[in-house]
Amino acid sequence: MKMADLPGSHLLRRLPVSIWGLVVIVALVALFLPGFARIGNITNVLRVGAILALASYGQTIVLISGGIDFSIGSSVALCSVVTALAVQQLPLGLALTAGFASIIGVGAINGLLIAYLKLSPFLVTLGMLLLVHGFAAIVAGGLPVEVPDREGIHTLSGSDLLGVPYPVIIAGLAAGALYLLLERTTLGRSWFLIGSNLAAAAATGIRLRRNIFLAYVLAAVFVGVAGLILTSRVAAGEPNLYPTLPFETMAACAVGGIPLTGGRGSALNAVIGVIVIAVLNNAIVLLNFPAYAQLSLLGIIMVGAVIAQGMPSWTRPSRIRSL
Amino acid sequence: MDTTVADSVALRRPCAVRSRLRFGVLGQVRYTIGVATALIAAAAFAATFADFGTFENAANVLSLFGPLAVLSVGQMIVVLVRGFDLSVGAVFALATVITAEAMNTAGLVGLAAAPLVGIVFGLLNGVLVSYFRVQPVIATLGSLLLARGAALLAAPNGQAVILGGDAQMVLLNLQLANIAGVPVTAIFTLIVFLVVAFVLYATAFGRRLFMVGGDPRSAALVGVRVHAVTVAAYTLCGFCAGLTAILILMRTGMGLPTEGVGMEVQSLAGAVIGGSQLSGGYANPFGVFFAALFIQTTQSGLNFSGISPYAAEMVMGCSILLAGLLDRVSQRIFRTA
Amino acid sequence: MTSASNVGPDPRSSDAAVIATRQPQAATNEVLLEARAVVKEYGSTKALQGANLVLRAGRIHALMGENGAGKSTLVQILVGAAVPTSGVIAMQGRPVSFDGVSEALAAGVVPIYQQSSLFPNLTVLENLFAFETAASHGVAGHKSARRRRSAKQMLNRIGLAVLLDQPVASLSLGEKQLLEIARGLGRDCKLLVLDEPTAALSQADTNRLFAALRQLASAGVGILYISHKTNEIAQIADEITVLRDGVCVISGAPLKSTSMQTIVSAMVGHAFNVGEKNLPVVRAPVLALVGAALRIGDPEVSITVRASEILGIAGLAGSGAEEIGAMLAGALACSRGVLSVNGRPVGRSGDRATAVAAGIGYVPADRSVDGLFPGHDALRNASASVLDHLTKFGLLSRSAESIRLSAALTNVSLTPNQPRRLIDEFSGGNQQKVLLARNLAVADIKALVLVEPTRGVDVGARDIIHDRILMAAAEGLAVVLVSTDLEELTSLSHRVAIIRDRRLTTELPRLSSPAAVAGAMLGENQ
Amino acid sequence: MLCKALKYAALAAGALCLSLPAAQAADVTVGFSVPSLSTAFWTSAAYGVEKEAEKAGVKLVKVDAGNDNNVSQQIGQIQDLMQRHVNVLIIGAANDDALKPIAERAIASGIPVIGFSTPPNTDKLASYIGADHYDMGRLQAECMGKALGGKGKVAMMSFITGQIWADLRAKGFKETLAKEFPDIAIVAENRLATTRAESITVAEDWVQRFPDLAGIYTTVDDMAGGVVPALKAAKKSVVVTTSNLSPSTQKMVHDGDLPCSSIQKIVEQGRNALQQAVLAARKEPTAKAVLLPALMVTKDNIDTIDLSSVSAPADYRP
Repeated sequence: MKMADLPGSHLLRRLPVSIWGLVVIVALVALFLPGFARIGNITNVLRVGAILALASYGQTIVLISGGIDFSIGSSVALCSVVTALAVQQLPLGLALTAGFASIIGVGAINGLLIAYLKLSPFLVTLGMLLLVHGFAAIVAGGLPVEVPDREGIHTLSGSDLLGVPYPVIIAGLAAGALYLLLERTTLGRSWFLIGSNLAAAAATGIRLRRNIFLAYVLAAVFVGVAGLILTSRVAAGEPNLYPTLPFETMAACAVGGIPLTGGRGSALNAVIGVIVIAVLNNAIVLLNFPAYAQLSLLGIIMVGAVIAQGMPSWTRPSRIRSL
Repeated sequence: MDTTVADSVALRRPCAVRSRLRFGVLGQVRYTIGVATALIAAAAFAATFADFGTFENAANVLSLFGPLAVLSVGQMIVVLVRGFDLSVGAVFALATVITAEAMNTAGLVGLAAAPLVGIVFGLLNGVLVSYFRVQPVIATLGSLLLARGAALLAAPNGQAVILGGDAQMVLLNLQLANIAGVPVTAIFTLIVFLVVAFVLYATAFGRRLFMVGGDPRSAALVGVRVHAVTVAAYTLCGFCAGLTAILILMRTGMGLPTEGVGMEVQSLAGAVIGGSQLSGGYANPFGVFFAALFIQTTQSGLNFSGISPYAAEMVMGCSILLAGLLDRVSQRIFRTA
Repeated sequence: MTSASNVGPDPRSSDAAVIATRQPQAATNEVLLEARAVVKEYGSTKALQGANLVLRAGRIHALMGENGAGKSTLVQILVGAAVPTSGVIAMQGRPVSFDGVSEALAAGVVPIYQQSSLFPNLTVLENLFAFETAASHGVAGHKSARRRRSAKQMLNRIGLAVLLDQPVASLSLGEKQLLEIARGLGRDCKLLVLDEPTAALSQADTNRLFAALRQLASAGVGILYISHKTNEIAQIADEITVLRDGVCVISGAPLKSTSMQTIVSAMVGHAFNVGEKNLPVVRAPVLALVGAALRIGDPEVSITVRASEILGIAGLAGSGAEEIGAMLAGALACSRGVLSVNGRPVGRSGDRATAVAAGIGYVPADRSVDGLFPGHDALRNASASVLDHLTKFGLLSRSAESIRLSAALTNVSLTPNQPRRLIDEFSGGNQQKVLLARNLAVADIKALVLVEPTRGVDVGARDIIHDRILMAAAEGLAVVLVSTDLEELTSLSHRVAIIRDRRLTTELPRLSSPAAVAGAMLGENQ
Repeated sequence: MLCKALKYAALAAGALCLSLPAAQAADVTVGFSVPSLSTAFWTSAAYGVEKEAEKAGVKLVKVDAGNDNNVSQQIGQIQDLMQRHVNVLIIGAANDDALKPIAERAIASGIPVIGFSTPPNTDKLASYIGADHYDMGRLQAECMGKALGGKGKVAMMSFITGQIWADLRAKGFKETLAKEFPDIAIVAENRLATTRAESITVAEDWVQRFPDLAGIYTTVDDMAGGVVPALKAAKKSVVVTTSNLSPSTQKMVHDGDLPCSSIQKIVEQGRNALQQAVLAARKEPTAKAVLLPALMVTKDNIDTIDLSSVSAPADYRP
């Protein structure tokens, strides 16, 4: 069984060389930074990272199929508002499903406009970002819409199993699900082909419209889980719940080595990208940098990682030699 | 069988007038959307609110739409060369902070800091996108975060930097001043648009922007320095963000590090409603001028009605989706020759 | 795109005078440009290994070679689009190194590219003066009357009747190539470099081009003419250079004393016989397209193809031949007409998914546009159409994919046979084989439509593809071959359908000569 | 191209002034501009103003700048309200210095301005209604001191910068702690977090960085609403003090999760603001300043407070 035939091998082969550079940096931070390796800190980093990871899985699906999604920040906020309003009449379980359904609804609308009306994913999701946020803010209205604590809303995000917080477990399982979806289903494989060359995918008989629509809906499923965890963490309906989420997921995917032009990427890329960003953010807090520096540093890391990935491709002409 | 050149022309019938009509007029329809939406919005609000339809309110809207308009025309230039700039909001916030500090120390001449900050970030974006081949989303997202962090760091422990006495007076008078009823800020905005229109349509550099936007490979093959043109486009967009900082300073009288949140999305809406096509190659400053006017008219109209600002945000979202639809339709018109 | 405001005459734009009044810059036969021992390496691959070329004023020099032989690399070096790793380029005796296209232009070297280097969003006029705009600074007065007049002359010269203010997006493929040529010819130049200029031209346009080229040569301009079409080279060129694997196997031999056979075998490196192939026996009809019209108002076309039959479809660019091929493959929705396989109509027209389900394979015209998946390995490129059959318990099984598709790839003799290598790293010929393997891997395939299967493919791969097409037909597939390579068409097809202005005009029997097909394609006596 | 542009401009300007200037409305129209209606404080304030407007039979137009950072947006909105010829303006400034020019311009054009809680930084206001924010900070310090028994480490979430009321409250808290409880040390101060989600993240980080953290000061009860459940879930016993009393905060005080909350009668302030606005609109004398005292609310005295004057009911939508 040559190295090339190991199940995960093609995934490892496809990781750009710069990833290992980043993993080394993270390892150094883990060893030398005081207070980093403490169990409490690690779980905290993972808990915040888990939410970003789940949302990044959704962004990964959309990016691989050649699209982009700016609307996830607003859809998680809508989920929290819908849940908070629904819980006043319905039991918590049903309210959370209503919240989850609202995210799937946003994903479906994105899918419809992009797949069937063939509009540009960039414009559709930017438009939806504003539309959904405005709608959530109007519906939420003034007083923060509380989710009463008696319902045990906090269990989803707060409590843990044998010390490992639920969100981290969910993010781990979701990573496996994403791997299966991308690598072991015809739908997942069609996303790679569509993202790589849309016209060629059409010529091979792949059902373009249906598959692109499903890409946005299934991406919304992962974002939905992230939305539920966020809602349980905040236990209230907040129109401005996590406005920078879309940008952070794009940063995570970029640092993880997923090209924004589509056609390539995997669950592993997303996970690595999220871990790197979560750890470096935490390092900033532990090093007591002013919180503002976190913004600038994140920007520099992201662009640096993408440039590093760009490096090897300079030598290998990626353009198809059709002459 | 060596047919001479002259008689071969007779064989081939000249193109019908129909196709001239198709491309003469239809080619321009995308640019009139901005004007149409502005007129519709103005008429609708004027009908519902008596005070909206006055000349005085027209001046009010004109005095307010400047920042969005200047940002949108900057965004249009970058969209023309197949890119876009997410950092314009954060860059002009940083520019207001640095300019406020510069003016407090060096007086009015400090105003020059605003365009400088814009140009620096424009250059950074341009170099990242062209020479380092970083996708525009990531490059400008990176500089968005960088600029936002820098703005908060530059302002003493994140506080707003208040303009000193005389500097503020000068800017404040400019903000209120108007020539024959037209606010100075609107004239400043119109001048920016006329300069951009001149650069785009009357200079070789402007033509090269269209060439790089139309087909970068062809541009390279005919000898255009594509990288240099791309860097220049992003620098111009940064410059516009710097100019916007001046307009905001005139309005708020202070450098506020947290200003401009969400302005990058609005400026993109302005560019797209103004007829720009995300796949590059198309731009018309006057379409964008009226698209920005449409957005401001809508916001002012909704402020008149007192319903929540989020309704304006939803209208903005709808107009971006609408622009996306028109972008698709006009692409289809062009393809069927 | 609105044309620019009228800002007065442009002082600086070079005046493209009418060709006839140009004075010869160099005495005929004087060496214009010489390339000595030019080497060019891209990373590990050596594109050029010591090529040399001598171009003289007033002479038309042909450059031929298979794909990947280094032709376009040499051209890019000559026109300043690339810098050689080593070797010397001398212009009228003086060594030069062009840093960029504008320097080559200034030195009088004018390129006319095959992939059109035009701007769809700009007007015809703006495209005609793209070179000037790229180089000039300050105010570009291209609205000036003088420019419009010289632009009209450029268009008349090549007989292209389009409006100056019409966006190029609205031109047809042929008109775009003519505009490209008009722009090149309009330049004041010492050396003109044409890269496959007639790929999309009608015979009439080609004749007009040749007339203009002869006129330029007689005026002392040197011409380098690159083409795949051996019949054109024989008609226009004075001398020929053949490149193989980056080395000049024939350099500057006069065409009069060199036979086609020696040229082709020099290109291929072994004897090449255009023998006649034995074709399988034709059986019951399989694929039928009845009363089909692409757009409302187009004439109706009906075609039926039998099992084991190879139907050739010939037509000039823009005649509708490629569209009819696409309709037969179910890739293009037709406004009227029904496509059926073994009598059963295929569902929604234009939806390849139903066509693949019905068993119709399709190798599209341009592999880099709608054929290949860059960034993925050959295996994934080949398995694209059969994914649904590679699942175990609902999950895509990687082992099933590699077993079945590796067999398919060896079947089309992919060289080197490494299915895991990225498709980008394979030559054009091998990429075309992967596309063929993708279709042949479909279990119950009944028909196969190929459009220009061997365009830009080296002669070796071309033979293998032809053999595989014959084997597929022998196995009972109904094959449709749309091609402008007349030798391929005549030697492989049972019958050749001629398409002109979207109408099925005539049908030529087996083994008609390429010349007969060419004449039929052109229609009247031309 | 240039001639085409001028044609566009003339066309649009003409359309804008289609109808004739409207007749002066007979009754009083009150313009109410706030930084953000999605916070508990401004919602309760809006509730007070709205209820009083209904009682006084005046027309009320509310505008909301979207969030506390949108200073230029709020200035634009006030300019629009001036065009709408409101008779009086009640302004809660997103940033007091930034709003000074526009407020003075409104006053100069004959529209009196009432400052509400965070007034524009000008002395030409017709009236100022607010609470003693320094005192509210002092009360939080006393409550924290008692709850911690006079010693321990405390961290402060003192809201974003540029908000006078937040700075005053923080100053009151710091100075009282220094004076009355010198052994309590302030180990960290955050000037970025404002919403519930942000304050949870900050609280979780602090609990990691300072394992022995004893108390957290939160400027408004939105923050406490996020921090208290998060700390409970993380099984950390940290004393949290806050100000204002939205419905959820009332419950937390009842359940003993919050030892106390220094509050101001927001709805009451809203009513006073509207009353002063009507007086100013009718050019009658107005009170220069109406300062409502801060109150300390603890588990035992919560039932005696008239809650209707403190916070809007849960289902109220501005």
